[in-house]
Amino acid sequence: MSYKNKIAKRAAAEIMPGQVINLGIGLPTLAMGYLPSDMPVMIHSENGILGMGRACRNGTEDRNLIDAGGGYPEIVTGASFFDSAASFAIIRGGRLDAAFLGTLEVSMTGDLANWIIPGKFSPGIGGGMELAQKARRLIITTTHTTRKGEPKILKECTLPLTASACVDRIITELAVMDVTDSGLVLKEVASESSVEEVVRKTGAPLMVPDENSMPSF
Amino acid sequence: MSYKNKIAKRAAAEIMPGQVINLGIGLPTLAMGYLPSDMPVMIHSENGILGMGRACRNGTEDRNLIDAGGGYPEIVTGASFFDSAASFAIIRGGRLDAAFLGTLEVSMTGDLANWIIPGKFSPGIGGGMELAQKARRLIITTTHTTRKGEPKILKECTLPLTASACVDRIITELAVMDVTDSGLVLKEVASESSVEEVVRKTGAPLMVPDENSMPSF
Amino acid sequence: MSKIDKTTTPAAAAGLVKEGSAVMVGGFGVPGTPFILLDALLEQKTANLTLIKNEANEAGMGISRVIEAGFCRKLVTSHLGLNSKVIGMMNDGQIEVRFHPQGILAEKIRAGGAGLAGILTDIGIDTIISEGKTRVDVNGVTVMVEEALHADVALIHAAKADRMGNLVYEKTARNFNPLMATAAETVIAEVEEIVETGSISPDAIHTPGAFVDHIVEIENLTEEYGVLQSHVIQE
Amino acid sequence: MSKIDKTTTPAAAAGLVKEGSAVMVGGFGVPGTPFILLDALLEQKTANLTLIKNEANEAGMGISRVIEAGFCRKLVTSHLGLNSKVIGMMNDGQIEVRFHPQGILAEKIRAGGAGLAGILTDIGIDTIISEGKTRVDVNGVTVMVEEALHADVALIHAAKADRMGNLVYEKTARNFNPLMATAAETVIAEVEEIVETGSISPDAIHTPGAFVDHIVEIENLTEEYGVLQSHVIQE
Repeated sequence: MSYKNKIAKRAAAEIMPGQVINLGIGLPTLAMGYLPSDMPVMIHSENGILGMGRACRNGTEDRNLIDAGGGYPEIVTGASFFDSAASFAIIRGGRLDAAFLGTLEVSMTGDLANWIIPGKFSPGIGGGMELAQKARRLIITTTHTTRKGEPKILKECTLPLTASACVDRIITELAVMDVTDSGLVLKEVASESSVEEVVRKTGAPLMVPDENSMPSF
Repeated sequence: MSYKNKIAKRAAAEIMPGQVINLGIGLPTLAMGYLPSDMPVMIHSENGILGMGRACRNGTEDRNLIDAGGGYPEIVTGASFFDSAASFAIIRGGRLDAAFLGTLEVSMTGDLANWIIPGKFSPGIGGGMELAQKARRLIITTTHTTRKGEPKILKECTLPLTASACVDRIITELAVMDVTDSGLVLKEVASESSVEEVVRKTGAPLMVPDENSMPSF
Repeated sequence: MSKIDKTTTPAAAAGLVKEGSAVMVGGFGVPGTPFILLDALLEQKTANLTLIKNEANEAGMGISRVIEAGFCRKLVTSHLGLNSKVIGMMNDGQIEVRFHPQGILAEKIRAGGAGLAGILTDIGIDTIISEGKTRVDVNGVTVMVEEALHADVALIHAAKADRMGNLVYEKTARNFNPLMATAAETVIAEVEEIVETGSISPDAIHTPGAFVDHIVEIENLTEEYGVLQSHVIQE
Repeated sequence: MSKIDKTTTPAAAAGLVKEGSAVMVGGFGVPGTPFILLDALLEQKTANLTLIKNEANEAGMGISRVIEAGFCRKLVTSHLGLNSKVIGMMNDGQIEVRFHPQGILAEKIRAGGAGLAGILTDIGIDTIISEGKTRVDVNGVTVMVEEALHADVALIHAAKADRMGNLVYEKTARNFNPLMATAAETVIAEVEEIVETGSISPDAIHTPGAFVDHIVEIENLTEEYGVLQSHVIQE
């Protein structure tokens, strides 16, 4: 299983029946594949869908029906379409049980930096700030380190923030960690990894409740 | 013809083909009767109608279709229904070519006072303030004087304002007057009245362009 | 997906309104007023309510009955022109009434639902309703802060729902209902008809189900829902 | 009533955009982007435009063509993630770009259309986008003023119109279109089908005709409106 699939599968396990969820850009296609097909969950897409389904099978695309990343999804029974103001009213109004976002950096206090690298990467803001600030539960799905092997999970973000103190949980290919009032807590370790590796590759103090009974995924 | 019908008939003559109009409370039923039935005009009602028609014939009422005063109207071909936010977006967004309102007092500078008599009459605000402030053209339809014979058109309003400097035209059973930068100007006199009577019953200086060629209605 | 089913009873729904709750109630006149939910609310005698509604219906109807019974402490509304009973109670100090311009009331509710702190407007700026309101300069124009409104519970009325809570309103019964559906912690919709999920076109849904927590099917439309003879033109 | 007929040609419609105009353009990706109107706009070579759109389409498509041709001075948008061409022009200083959070951009446009001066929000308050924004205290919480947006012209796309300008959108082609339909001095809608006035249910109309000034019927849906093969999953 690729690291992307590993993350997507673990992310999918966060979703509970009856919830309203936004999967961010990129993750939807992969994560949807790991949801039980009969699970009653409503996937929200910023461009005006509640009840998005899996990616279309090749040849069944509808030119009027895309997701927020430009892909062509199916919709589920009971889906609805609405305008961009209503779509973000769902987000800012607190009707999203959880949102998933990728990131460049995330801090031990739950600060998120995922939208700009000044002078290098500035594609804009999109829906990320609103998802980060207003989803009832924000789950970050990311590789544990950068391509250069440097930690993405830091004491403090070095890049301009998307939102402060917004992250609830971080899911990487190596671990599941929670941001708590007392600090960053290790919750699960990938079966391919170890507590030692996770701690070594995390750029912030990581609390390890009980190394011997650490759940794996 | 009753004074109410006289005012309604003259008010209807203000309405041009293709316009979007709000007729206020009370006036609609009467004024609609004086519009050519084939005139292409869209009547707006605050409770969420664009394309309101005449009052229903007895027995054809629809329990889900009322006007802002509680009466049962018809709708015209091309009508639409919408929520209260959209309805007032039409008003505040400047999409009303004209609105008609009754009043308690109106000043020579176009101030309007029609919503409260402190300690005596305070039924609330309704849609009046927004209509007064934001219609592209505001036409006041009112009796020229109070029941006691006192002028309603004053140098300054004595009652709390609905909106300041908002009135464009005043139509009474006696006269048509415009609020202009140089003052209140008499435009038309009722065939049953005279310039002298209008001036006498108006509580503010009234400019009379040419008494001998004054149009009547 | 068909497993989501939000249907409940009027009594269970009304039970979610607690003493002291702020309750938004849909409707503009008779159309869109949730009479069955209001009956259930009245029956459970929940007191000290703040009610938020365009008007107070007419005497003896809808929220006027709740107010007349003494269960409403404060009313946030636009006008009471057709309810001299409630105007009398206001004048006698039996209830506190806060008036807003109708479209500003709508926007304050919508702002609450859209997760905004408020809106900026010049409506009423030259009038006594501007007293006490914060003023802000926007591009050289002075405007006022109108704070967002929220409620504990919204009681609304729709023509049709599916089991997932997707709603469709009919004609002028729409009014404040879709706005209130977004602005309360718990949203309860009474509906004239429940249809199977999937039978309403996704483009024709007025309120997405994500906003709606509970649905109550109206068993029979009582007399209150009918044409008000006092407003019918006698020919 | 059937006498109201707002139909016009793409060229006549585009002619309403003048040098230096602020132009809102509907669409989120391909769905809802008014390609035919943009073709007409590009053809008349109107310069110095301020364009307001969720994104800049992808390189070689929609408003990207107008920007690439050098006719856009300033772009007000949410993100350009799929358009490295326009990002390059921004980085080279060839166009000025102003980014807003997507839902705040939507609300700013809606506020303009609703005759509000702005909205109050905490979105981005702990970030660099808060720099220079007016702060206001609402019930002890600090929020920011986001000013309403207006445009001279809105170019939008709908699935269906009647001759009076009542519009219906389809699926995710709705997006910013109904908001922009309210926020410009002149609103031009290109539509895939014109139907006789009265044939759309008054409850199913998404944008009432009062907001729409001109309608252009699309004679044939060009390739740009189709499925983008680069986004199709290759199985």
